[in-house]
Amino acid sequence: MAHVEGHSGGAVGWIGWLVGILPLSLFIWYITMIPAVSEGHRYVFSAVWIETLAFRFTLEIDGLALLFLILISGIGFLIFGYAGHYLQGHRHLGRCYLYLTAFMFSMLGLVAAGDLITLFIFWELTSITSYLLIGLDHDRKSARDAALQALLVTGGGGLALLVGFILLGQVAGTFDLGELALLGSEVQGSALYVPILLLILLGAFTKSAQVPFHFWLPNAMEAPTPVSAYLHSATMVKAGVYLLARLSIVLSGRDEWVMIVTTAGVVTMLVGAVMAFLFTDLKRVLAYSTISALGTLVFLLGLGTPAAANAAIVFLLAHALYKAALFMIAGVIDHQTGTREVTQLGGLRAAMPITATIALVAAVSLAGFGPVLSFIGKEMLLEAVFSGGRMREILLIAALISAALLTAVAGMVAIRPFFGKRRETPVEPHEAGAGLLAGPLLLAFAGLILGLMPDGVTRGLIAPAAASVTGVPEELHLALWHGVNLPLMMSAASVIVGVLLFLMWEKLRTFTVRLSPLKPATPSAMYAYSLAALNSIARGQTRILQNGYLRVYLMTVFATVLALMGLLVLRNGMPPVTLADWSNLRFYEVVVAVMILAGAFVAVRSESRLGAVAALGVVGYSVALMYIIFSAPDLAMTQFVIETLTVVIFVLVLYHLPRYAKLSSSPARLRDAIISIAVGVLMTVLVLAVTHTDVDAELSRFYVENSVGGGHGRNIVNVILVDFRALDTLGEITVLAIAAIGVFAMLKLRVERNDT
Amino acid sequence: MLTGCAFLLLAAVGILRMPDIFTRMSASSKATTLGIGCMLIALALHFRDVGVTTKVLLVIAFFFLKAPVAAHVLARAAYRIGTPLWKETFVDELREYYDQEEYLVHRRGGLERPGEASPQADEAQDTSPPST
Amino acid sequence: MNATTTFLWNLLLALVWALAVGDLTVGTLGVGFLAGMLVFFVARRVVGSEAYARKIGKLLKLIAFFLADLIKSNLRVAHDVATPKFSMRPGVLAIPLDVESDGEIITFANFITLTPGTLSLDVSADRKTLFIHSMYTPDAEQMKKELKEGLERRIIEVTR
Amino acid sequence: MSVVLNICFGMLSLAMLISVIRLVRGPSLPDRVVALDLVGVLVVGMIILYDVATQLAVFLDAAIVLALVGFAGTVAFAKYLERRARPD
Amino acid sequence: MRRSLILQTAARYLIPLLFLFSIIVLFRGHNLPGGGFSGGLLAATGFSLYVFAFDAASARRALGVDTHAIMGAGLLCALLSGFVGLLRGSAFLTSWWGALGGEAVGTPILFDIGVYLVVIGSTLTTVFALAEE
Amino acid sequence: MNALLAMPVIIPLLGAALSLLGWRSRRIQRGLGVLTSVTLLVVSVLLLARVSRDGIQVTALGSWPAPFGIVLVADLFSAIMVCVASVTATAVVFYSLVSIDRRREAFGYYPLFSLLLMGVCGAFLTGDIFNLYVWFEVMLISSFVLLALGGEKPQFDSAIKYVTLNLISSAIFLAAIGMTYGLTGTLNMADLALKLPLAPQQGTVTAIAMLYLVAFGIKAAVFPLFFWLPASYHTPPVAVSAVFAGLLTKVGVYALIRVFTLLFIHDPAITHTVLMWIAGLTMLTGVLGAVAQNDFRRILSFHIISQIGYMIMGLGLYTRAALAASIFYIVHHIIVKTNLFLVSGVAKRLTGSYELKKMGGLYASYPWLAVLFMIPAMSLAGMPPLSGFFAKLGIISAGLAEEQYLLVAAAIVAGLLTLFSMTKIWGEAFWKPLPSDVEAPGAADLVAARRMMWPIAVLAAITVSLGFGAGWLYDLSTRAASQLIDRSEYIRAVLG
Amino acid sequence: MLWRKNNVRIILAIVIGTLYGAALYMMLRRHIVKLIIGLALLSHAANLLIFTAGALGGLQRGRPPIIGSDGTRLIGAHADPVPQALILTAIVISFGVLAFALVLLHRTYESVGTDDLDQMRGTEE
Ligand code: NA
Ligand code: NA
Repeated sequence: MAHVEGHSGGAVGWIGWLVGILPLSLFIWYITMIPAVSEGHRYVFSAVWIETLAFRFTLEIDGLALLFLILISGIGFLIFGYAGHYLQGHRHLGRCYLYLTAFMFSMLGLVAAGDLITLFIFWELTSITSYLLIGLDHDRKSARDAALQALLVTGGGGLALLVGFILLGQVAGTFDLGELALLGSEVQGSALYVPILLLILLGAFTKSAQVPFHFWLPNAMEAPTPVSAYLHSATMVKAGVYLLARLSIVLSGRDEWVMIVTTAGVVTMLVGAVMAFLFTDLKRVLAYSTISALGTLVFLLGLGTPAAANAAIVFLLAHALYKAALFMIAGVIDHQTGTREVTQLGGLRAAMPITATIALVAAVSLAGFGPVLSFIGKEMLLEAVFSGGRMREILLIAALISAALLTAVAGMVAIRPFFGKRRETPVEPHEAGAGLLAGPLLLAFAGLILGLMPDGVTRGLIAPAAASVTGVPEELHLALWHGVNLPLMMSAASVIVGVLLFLMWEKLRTFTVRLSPLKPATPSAMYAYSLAALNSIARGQTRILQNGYLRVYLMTVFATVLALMGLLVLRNGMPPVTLADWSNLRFYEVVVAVMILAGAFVAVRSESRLGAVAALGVVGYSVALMYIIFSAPDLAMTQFVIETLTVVIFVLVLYHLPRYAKLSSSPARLRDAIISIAVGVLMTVLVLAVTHTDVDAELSRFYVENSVGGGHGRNIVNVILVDFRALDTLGEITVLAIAAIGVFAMLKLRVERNDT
Repeated sequence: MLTGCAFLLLAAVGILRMPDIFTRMSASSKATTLGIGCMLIALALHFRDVGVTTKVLLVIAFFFLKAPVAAHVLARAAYRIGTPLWKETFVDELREYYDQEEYLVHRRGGLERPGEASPQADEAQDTSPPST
Repeated sequence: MNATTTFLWNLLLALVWALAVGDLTVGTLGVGFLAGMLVFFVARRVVGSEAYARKIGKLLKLIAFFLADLIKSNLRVAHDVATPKFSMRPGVLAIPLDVESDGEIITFANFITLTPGTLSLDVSADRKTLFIHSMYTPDAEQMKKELKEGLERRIIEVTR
Repeated sequence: MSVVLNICFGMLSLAMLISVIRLVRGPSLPDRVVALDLVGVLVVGMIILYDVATQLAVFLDAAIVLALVGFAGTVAFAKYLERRARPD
Repeated sequence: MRRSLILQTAARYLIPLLFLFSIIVLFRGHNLPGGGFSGGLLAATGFSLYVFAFDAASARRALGVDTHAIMGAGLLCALLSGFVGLLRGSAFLTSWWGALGGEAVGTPILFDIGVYLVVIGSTLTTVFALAEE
Repeated sequence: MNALLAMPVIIPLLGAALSLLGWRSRRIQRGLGVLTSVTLLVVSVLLLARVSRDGIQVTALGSWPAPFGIVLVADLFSAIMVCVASVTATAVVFYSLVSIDRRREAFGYYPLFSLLLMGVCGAFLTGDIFNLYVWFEVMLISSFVLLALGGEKPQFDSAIKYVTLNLISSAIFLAAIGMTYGLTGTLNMADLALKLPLAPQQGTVTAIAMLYLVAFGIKAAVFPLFFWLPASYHTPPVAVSAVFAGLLTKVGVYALIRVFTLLFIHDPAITHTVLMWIAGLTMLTGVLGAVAQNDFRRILSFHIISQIGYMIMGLGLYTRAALAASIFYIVHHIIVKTNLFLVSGVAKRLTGSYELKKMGGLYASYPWLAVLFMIPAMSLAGMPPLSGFFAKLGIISAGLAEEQYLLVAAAIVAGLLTLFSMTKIWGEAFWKPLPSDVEAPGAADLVAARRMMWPIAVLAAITVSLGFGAGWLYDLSTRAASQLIDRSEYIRAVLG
Repeated sequence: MLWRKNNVRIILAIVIGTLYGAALYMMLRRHIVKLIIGLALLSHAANLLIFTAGALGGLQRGRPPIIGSDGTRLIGAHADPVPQALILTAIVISFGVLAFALVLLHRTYESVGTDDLDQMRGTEE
């Protein structure tokens, strides 16, 4: 339970309304845009962001955008004011406002975006700000987990969305929504249409909590109520719906669209309604009813008809108003009584009459039966389904079932807590202050007023918005009363069923208990499983790959080399290796070679470390002798000294190291021997392949010619080192210096500490 | 030149055949000095060049200085760590001195410390560092 | 080391330098001299004060004696190595020292080592005894006497 | 001349191989060090021979360097052994 | 532990010889085998001998200069030789030759000296530190 | 002649050499350390401006013309890399002034740091394959020392693996160089570009290419060669981790890109396909590794690997857009990853641990630190409008344009898991309350933490501006990628 | 004439291969000292590889790339100085690295207290 330490009505609580000036001003500004937009004007701002990716940051306000902008800023203002009272004394109130503001701007940007990438940027920003808001009470693990869940689900969907957007942009050749709107047939004709659709839907469905991605939303109720009211009912969760509405002009029309979107919407609508009915935590109930409403919206957009689009817009507006109001009411109840458990509430009407009134008005909207905007929405919905072609019976039945269930839910939310027997609550209830009630009051009554007088809003907002969805400006008339027709009768029937359900609620609820064995199969449980699976896969993989054994690492490196080479041999065949005649060989050369091999053999086989070091010395001296034989005196000279110094340093160090112990098993030795031999053979073959042909020694010729004249030296190797390629040498002495610093530091740093 | 090489070969055979480290060193240190000396002189005679001759002389001088020192240092060390003398060595006057004057811990004969292998094995010379 | 000796050494080094570099010009000599000075500058702490290279005649005699000894004993070892049976009778001997200075001791010790069959093992802390390993020691006292009166005496003749 | 050189090379080669045998056999570390030391000297000898064989004196310098420093390795080993011998 | 008198005495003679030879190798390197590397390594080997004959502390005393500073000086020498080219308006490390007493003297020689110093400095830093363990 | 070009190599060396002369003074070392990186920063910005304005810059060291002498070449890619390297280095040096302990300072931390930079810059600038090896070694050995400097058990433990595997890499690299020279007779990379196609056996050329792939793959820490990185990066002082994380692997990536755009493009059907496979597997294994971790720095370390996959993906795709995205990604990643490590250091100061279990409470108590973590963390996770988003956008677009859907899927999954593990850190170290048994930081730690946050803030500001200024950087990267794709400009600049 | 073909490259190639194999085998052992001996062998192998593979005109006997003191040009076949210079650089680098690695091992053994590389997994568990 959030906070509850503050008291509403205190002077500080009003700070929220002060902060609310920002959304209020925006709201007013957007209102002033209505006349122009309803005339078909579009406000456009565009600036190049990334030229090479053809990305322009574009904002474009048309009817659909404006409707959302007004909702977001308007409800935002009320929420800001409400939050000041509700969260008074909360330690992160400042941050909360910061995030709310950030969220609001992200949301405004999302709906105002005139370009896919711009839209995506804001889309992701809403996810992040939502993450921070859900986790506002981060001391609770449940809040942290819920925040993460919301982020992962919407973020994962977001990534799919990004790919979908990019593909869409690549298919259409533009990211601009205005241009895209004209390219619907090209996109739908593309071979990539289905992947694009699926990816975009994945994004939209996760964001708008469609089954089976809906589970994050109820969990997100961990957020303080103002946040839930704003993000998780009125605005953010509508982003997916917005996206479908926005892109339906590009994507809708093909069967895939209708099938997938409609199905998802219907299922969500039903599941949401059922779950809302079964839960008892006010916020959860509201969350599921929101899911149901989102399903409704999605399924309307899936139908793709103008009538459905109109219905969707009306329903969307109505829902935003009453659902935000209900959330705030739930918050008020929680705030004033200390609980949101429906079963613990009752008879609050006496103590909180204003609240009860507001709740009642909002509940009427939720039930969708009365002189409210949502009633008009429901009528239009049924109309649209009715006039639709396929599956209309199924859809109709589904819509009625969910309507009935939501009616019952409305009763639970607005009737049960306020009427009936008074129950004991953790806090003695009394009426909330004006600061807490202003928001829900305005919203609930807005639904009523708009229901009674729908013309203004229809002309100014709804029709232009619907026109943006369908692409065709259309005359639209909304009215409460169409006479007694089939939709009205069906609506009435559903209300009656709803009332019955409400009355039987206690009994039906035991059904939930019986459902509990199904719990492991729920998407939420799936999420938990996959998270656990991810963790164990990750750990398992890491244990295998990052196992800590240096020799396994080394083996892997060389196995990789061998594998790559094997790949090449398979593809290109063996390199040309001629084992030419040996006649040119002198016997002492063979002896020197044998010395090297013998030295290496001793070094490998020696049971004594210093014996191995001595053998190493033999290898070094013999290699140097090889250099002498093949005309490299400088090399030999350096090798002699280096070899000696190496022995010296080895000896100095080995004094401190332990002597050999047999550590490896025989199979390990055999395995290592096989890999080693394979690598040895590989290197031999490579050397032979490289030396297969003569190569023009252009460099060497130049050095020979310029050594005396340009380099003033007759020892060409040295002239190369100090003049032709002096930079190598500079780097090399740097290496030496660093190594020395390192040795010194490693040995002395410890000595010093031991002293102190 | 041939003589030099012969001496060097002799040194090699010497270290192969001699029974203990001291006799091996005896055999190798002087034979090598002499062998290299001979070869260097042969070389100087072959080239008859001032520079080469100087270098040859320098190296010979150096060899005569370093070879015995190297042999001595190694022999001394070998002795001190208790490398076994040939069984027929008839007298050891140094051991008495070490025992009396330098309190050097001898690992010869039956004086091995527990946990150390027999002096015949390499391990007597190649032990783990003292665990301090 | 006094100034004159230093100068002479330095001149010698310059000569060695020029020869080693391969051509004898004023230039190389000059550079060699500078290099020599550098050597002395760096090595002055190393070398310490010693007296060098006098009594050349005695020195030559010493060398001749030594070379003869060297060849003689080498042949003996050669015989021993080349034949299947060893005629050795090794032992570790202590020889009282008359030589005193570092230079003398090392010369003596080195000569002993270079003479096949014998090997200097250590000098006692009081610098009065040299311990040697000898491969052919028919008679220990006889051997000690030979060494003292042969080599050591000649060395002292050269150095004093 | 080349016959003589070849014989010389042969002898040195043989000597080298013998030294390696000692290196392999040990048994003690000083034995191995002696073997290493001898290999160093034999390498010097080889270079001298090679100088003569190729009529080039430039390789001599490398031999000199080896002669000069080879000693240090032996001394290092000896020091190692003596540290081990230190009473503890 | 008592150190070998014979070795100590021999070291006194051998080290200057090695050092001298190292300088020879250094300066001759431009025309014959040798150069800063082998030269520096030789000199360093010489001082390592000193460490074995005496001990690291006296070797440090005998050297007289901090080994880090030798490295630093060497790196500076090498860099300086490169700067000459820069200052004369050509690329970094462009050589410049003059004559000094009949000998050709040029920046690559300074560079080689730098190499020589770094090699000495670094090797000795390592050996000294290890010997002091 | 172009003196500017050699400066990124000269300046750090000069700084280090002077530091060595003033070995005993800590103040001199600190001063020189700062001076070096700041000067380097100025120089590298000038260099980038110059290259951007006048095209590819070349200087032939010692005035020996290519291919005979060594050339330093700054094309846009190189110049960008040098510039980013010096930016991060400067930030890290200032951070080090506060965070590195006196003992390490006294034993050459700053000169080592400068020399590491020298190696990195040299590697970015050289136009010679063997010289590249030398710079790699300079960089490696200084990183070895920095890694082990003043360490205890875990540091040594990990240093062994780091050192061994990197030495193996160097050995393979060296062998490849030997063979390259044996096959073509040249070492200059532009010259190699001309001569490799003339080599009679192209199969052998491909084999050598594979050796380079493995050698640089180890340095870049790609699958399955990355072991050394997670084994070691979490052990040294955080400033060291930070600069390693930002720069070192990226030198490997740089080398891969350079070699597989300039030299080995004769058989992309095999080389670049292998690269793509490597890229995908690197992304996934890296990020899964991160998911399995519960230590701030270990998580970050595994993410390096995963992110390397994205960079290699651009190379494997081998189109202009893909390479541009890779370059953008590299720049973004260097800044962000360095910064995250720096943040982890502050978090450690304040909570006393890198283990997420023992951390907490940072969000409530240190909001600014939270902001400074959030920016790079979200950027790494690809959240818009930060730099990481545009990096991912570019690379995914390029992958989709080439119809490499599997690879894109891998990138997407890795992206989501990156987000997951960043929020894991956030949830555990920032949101979760501080465990009750953890002591609150002392006053000195608070002061230090505050001072350590300044460089972090600067890097965070860069991350933000790289997001808003993505257009500018993308422009630059695309031009750089054009130079990589069309090799003729590079070759002409070097060989005349 | 194809110098490189009928030359000693074959025997050197075998030596190189063996050295690589031996080096790798040593590095795959568990004892830290063997690791470093492997590294040392590896450096020899790499140097010889450059030496053999980089000898463009084939390996030459007795033809060092040094111009005579009379300043005459080096005429005819001679050893390629380039690989020699490269190896010289590589030798010195690997010397420095080896010295460092040795000391690192020493310190590791000291602080970890085991010579078994398999026991050194502390940072990855
Ligand atoms: Na690296
Ligand atoms: Na990295």
